[in-house]
Amino acid sequence: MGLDPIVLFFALGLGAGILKADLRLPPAIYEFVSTVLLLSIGMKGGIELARQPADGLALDLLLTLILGILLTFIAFFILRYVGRLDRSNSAAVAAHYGSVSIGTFAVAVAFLAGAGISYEPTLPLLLVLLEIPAIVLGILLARGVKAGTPWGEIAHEVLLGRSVLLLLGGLAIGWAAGPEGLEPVAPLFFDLFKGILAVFLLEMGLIAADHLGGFRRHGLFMGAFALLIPPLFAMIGLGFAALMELSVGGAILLATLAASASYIAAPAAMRSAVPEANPAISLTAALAITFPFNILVGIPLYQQAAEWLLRTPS
Amino acid sequence: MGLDPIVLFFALGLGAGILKADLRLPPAIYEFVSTVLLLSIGMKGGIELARQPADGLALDLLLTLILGILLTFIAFFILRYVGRLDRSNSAAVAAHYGSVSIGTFAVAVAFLAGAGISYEPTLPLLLVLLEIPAIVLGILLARGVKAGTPWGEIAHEVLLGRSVLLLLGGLAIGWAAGPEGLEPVAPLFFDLFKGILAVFLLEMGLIAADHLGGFRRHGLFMGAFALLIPPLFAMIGLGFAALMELSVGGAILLATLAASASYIAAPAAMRSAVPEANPAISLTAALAITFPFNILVGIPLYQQAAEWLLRTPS
Amino acid sequence: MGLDPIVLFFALGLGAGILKADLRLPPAIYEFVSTVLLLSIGMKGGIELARQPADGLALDLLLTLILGILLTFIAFFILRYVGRLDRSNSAAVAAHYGSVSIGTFAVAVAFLAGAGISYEPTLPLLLVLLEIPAIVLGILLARGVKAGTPWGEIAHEVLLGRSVLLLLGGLAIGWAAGPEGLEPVAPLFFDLFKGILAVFLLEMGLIAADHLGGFRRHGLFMGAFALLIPPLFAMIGLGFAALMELSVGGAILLATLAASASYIAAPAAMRSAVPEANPAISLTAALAITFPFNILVGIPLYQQAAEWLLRTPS
Amino acid sequence: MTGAAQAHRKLLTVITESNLERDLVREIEALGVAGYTISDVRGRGDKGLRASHWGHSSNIRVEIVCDTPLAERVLERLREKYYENYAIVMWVVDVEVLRPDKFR
Amino acid sequence: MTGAAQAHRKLLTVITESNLERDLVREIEALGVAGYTISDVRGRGDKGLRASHWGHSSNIRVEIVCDTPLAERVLERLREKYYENYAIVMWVVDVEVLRPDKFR
Amino acid sequence: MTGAAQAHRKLLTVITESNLERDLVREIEALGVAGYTISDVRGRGDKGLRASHWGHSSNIRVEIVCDTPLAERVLERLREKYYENYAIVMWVVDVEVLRPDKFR
Ligand SMILES: Nc1ncnc2c1ncn2[C@@H]1O[C@H](COP(=O)(O)O)[C@@H](O)[C@H]1O
Ligand SMILES: Nc1ncnc2c1ncn2[C@@H]1O[C@H](COP(=O)(O)O)[C@@H](O)[C@H]1O
Ligand SMILES: Nc1ncnc2c1ncn2[C@@H]1O[C@H](COP(=O)(O)O)[C@@H](O)[C@H]1O
Ligand code: NA
Ligand code: NA
Ligand code: NA
Repeated sequence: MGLDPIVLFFALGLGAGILKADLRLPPAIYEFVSTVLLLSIGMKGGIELARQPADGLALDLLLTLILGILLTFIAFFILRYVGRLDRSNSAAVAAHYGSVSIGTFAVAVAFLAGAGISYEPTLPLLLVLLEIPAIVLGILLARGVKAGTPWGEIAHEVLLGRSVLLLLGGLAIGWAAGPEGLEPVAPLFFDLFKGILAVFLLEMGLIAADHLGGFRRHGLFMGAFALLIPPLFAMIGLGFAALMELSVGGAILLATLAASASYIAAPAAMRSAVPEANPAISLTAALAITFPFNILVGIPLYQQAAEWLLRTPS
Repeated sequence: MGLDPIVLFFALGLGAGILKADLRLPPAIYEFVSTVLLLSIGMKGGIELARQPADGLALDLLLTLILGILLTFIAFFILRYVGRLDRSNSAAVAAHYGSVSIGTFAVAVAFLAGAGISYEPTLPLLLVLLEIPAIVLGILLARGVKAGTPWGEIAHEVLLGRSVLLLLGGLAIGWAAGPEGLEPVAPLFFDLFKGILAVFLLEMGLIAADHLGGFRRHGLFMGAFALLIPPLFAMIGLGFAALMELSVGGAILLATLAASASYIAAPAAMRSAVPEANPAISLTAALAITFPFNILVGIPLYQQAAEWLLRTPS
Repeated sequence: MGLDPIVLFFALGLGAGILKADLRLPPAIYEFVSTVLLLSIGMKGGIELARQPADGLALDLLLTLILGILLTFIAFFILRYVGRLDRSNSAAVAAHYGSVSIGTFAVAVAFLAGAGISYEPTLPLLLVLLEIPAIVLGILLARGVKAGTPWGEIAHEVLLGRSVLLLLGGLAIGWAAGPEGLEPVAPLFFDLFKGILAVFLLEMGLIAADHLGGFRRHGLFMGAFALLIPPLFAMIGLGFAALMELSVGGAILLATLAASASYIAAPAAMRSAVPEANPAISLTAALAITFPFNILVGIPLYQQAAEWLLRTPS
Repeated sequence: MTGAAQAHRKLLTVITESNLERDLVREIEALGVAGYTISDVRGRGDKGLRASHWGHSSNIRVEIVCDTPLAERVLERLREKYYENYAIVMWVVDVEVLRPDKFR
Repeated sequence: MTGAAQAHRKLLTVITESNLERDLVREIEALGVAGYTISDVRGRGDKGLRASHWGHSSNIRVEIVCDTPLAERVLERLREKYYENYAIVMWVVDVEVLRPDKFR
Repeated sequence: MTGAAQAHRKLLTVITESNLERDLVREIEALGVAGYTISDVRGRGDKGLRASHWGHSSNIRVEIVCDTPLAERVLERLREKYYENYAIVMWVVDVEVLRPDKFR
């Protein structure tokens, strides 16, 4: 199983953006498309949860929290002591890489559907959980635990951010309505999923092109960082998947989540809580390098690693 | 048959809005979604009309006009003499409650589809007709029949408003093209209907949350009004349905229409023709109380009443 | 085979626009809808190209170029010497009529699908090619070959315009992914095609109504021009289709392309390269007269002509 | 700025409910305003927050460059027609324009 | 313009990152600003081009009509809070307003 | 306003066809403009109503804060390049700015 044809839409957007072609998708379309994707991912998980209650969920959630904290710390120390970025920028970039990218997750979900591989219904829940600790830790690493940090506001922003809310909302709806209840909305949320993801990736390609060449300083180091962290973090993610005894599909998704870098929730939170960090550094790394790497090269790679790792013992 | 799972999307929007979460759907999406819903409702009616021509239509239309006028008068007198609102505000609110809500109608249509109950193809036509007299009467009640009322403009606004036009346009297209003619557009207009309605309800939930707590004065009275008028008007609607000899499905829809309050056509018309009325009062009542009441509690209730009422004789 | 019911949506938009009804579709919707249509047309062509490689493609492309140049010259001379328009306006209008309308092409594609007529997969490629020479020639006719023409910019604008890019991108994706590869995105790009085209036509009707009555001078001549050029150019297109030995379906599409006038790429290019031309003249002719003529009357006409012409020999 | 063709005019800015757009445009055109620019805005004032994504409860900004007498007539008319019942705010700035004939 | 009810005020215009909207509004309301108008814009400045279609990297314009002391307090506060780390630009114009009581 | 770091500049506002955006930005940047703000607007002028939802027939507003000589150069250049064939209107206002070095 090679590349999913859906990434061709990303390539088209990227090419159009690089050539400075007159191709823009209005923000309204981006919001519509991402709303449908988030609800759809959440609902799929919720339907599965309604079918088969999750055992040992509490342990998985705990391990996911630990995974998020661990990844953020590793990223921070590499950035600060290998890359010699200043404290704020190290913390901000670490928050991006400790957190996750929903677009990358959606591509991995589509990839698994194409390959006929199933996964645990709890993954969307882990996705939500993995978004949070990195952001909180990033702020702590940048500012220290000092007075005056508007934690209330930050909690509000993180927990009630658009993506957390739509994912959890979708989960709840899927769980409450069950598969038959959601059949009437399936044409929009499930049948169109890949088509809508294609439009999303076209848009992502255009945006990634905007951010190419966004590094002024630290260019070489950041380029290497954005390319090497994903496989490294994917391996750590696979380790945690083995601890949680996930299926191959679940392990691929957890590895992809670990490998991915946030470009929506984390940038917004860092901009307001760590304003002295330069947003161009983290966005360029996450959007223009790590995201394409993961969807073009990473996901098939993580699949192979997951199959090798999880099938060896048997 | 309980709640349609589609109202869960309304609940999600409402919750997100109340928590002031960062979830907005851009106006462009609202317009797209409502355009598709209106055309779809109209086209469904038109297709049915093409199949089975409506007998006794003239009488039904006349009764519908009378229903609209009656409801507006009842609302006006309750507001003016029980609620002691001033003349303008009584007239403006009465226009909202004498008129109808297309969103509520769409939920009822989805509800009937889920329950496998059919209805007369003329209902979309009655919906259009029911939108109009309340608005005209509301203006008359507020201003009296005096010189200087720009009736031409008001007629233009009411008759060529977005919803009337799309409903009638959909009806005409459905009637002219028939079921086979519209088969190629069915994937968008019919298969996606419920999914698109779900997005619409998500948005409506967000908007309703914006309007919660919109009463400054008259809060208690208006709250009671917005909760008690729907069942009362639904019963009157059922009476008219019996006069028209509608089926159970048709009766449920007519009751729902009577019970619903306009939050698109009426506010726009009242704002320009009765500017001294406070738009916050009517919008809060219609959007934040009556709309949720109808879709969460009302429709199943009206179904039971309709079944009881119309099956008793047999 | 008569009118496709889909043109009823155009009629609805046109009627609403003429009555100045309160019906607008936001620009974001227009962009989404046209993006999906362009990608879809391109992808359909690409899938067919992957199935059956095109023989004699080079010759077809050459003939298409010649067709574009020929049509532009004919239009220019009629405008300049029959209509007595000045040089700039003649050149600008000629560029519109030598180029093509993707909306018209989409309606013809839907028409053929409805009638069960197939066509060569190269047609989307010819469409792209036919967009270009007219624009370049229009600029040359207006300005002469003088120094200072920003050819680089113009080439960029024409070759990397939205529609060329999305069509070619769709072709490439369809060709690379093949029919199975694109199956997961078929619900959006293929099943919804006609529904989305209906929304597009509704919007086009509204826009056409805006442009009715846009001629101040040259009204009579331009009206006749906009009505008579399409059948004339369609016949020339059929002649070229016979030279290329296209099937009946391909011939209908090529005739439709020849008959159609650009209202997206050409206006933008002319506005920046031939600013002294009055954009109202060409837009009114192309949008308010030629476009409706082609979709309401022209396409069925060209079908009859194509069948008569291409079946006679056998 | 002292370019030859420059002259002084008033820039009148009106912020009001977007559902008034059609009516207000008719009104100012009747008063003789030949040019204006409109944009979509949101805001807060005496009538509370007006920032909903719901079309008819947000604001527009109308800008009119014209001479002083016309600006005064427009101010006066809008005040008398809309001040009582609508959310509306207006202010006036001195501007220099290039082609004074365009802005009577 | 010399209408009886007219008075002079300041129009303070702020162009800044759109993700600051919530924070900035809270800030100016705390300083006593009762009315303001916001619109979505794009632009270029010291911090480079800010015109992406991506929500959080484009700009807003905030306009506040108020009296001189309040304008100065707002200017001062925004300068001290945002100048160092954010893309922000501000300017002030003299305006005439009709109902001075609306703009303290 | 008499804050220490304040200075006088010009605010040049240009309303023109939105399809000119790319070209006009290139033009003003070539003249030395380092900062500007753009927004989407609609309107009416000599060239008729420009308010279509159709992308290329509506307007943009370009605002540039700069010193007087630069404002005059920009005015001059835009006048000479666009006045004849395009829908365009420009006006200039005096503004006070905080950090004069940002607006040369
Ligand atoms: N002081 C002010 N400065 C700028 N804009 C204002 C001001 N006051 C009100 N506005 C705008 O004018 C609209 C109507 O104001 P009001 O009639 O006071 O509710 C508000 O929604 C704001 O957009
Ligand atoms: N000279 C200027 N004139 C008008 N707008 C400006 C100017 N400089 C900056 N801006 C706007 O203010 C934003 C922030 O500026 P800056 O902090 O310089 O990056 C820019 O993105 C522009 O929208
Ligand atoms: N007097 C005016 N006041 C404000 N805006 C104007 C004025 N005249 C023209 N405009 C704007 O400038 C655009 C071009 O004007 P024109 O070149 O006169 O057609 C119009 O579409 C309006 O948006
Ligand atoms: Na990660
Ligand atoms: Na009602
Ligand atoms: Na042509």
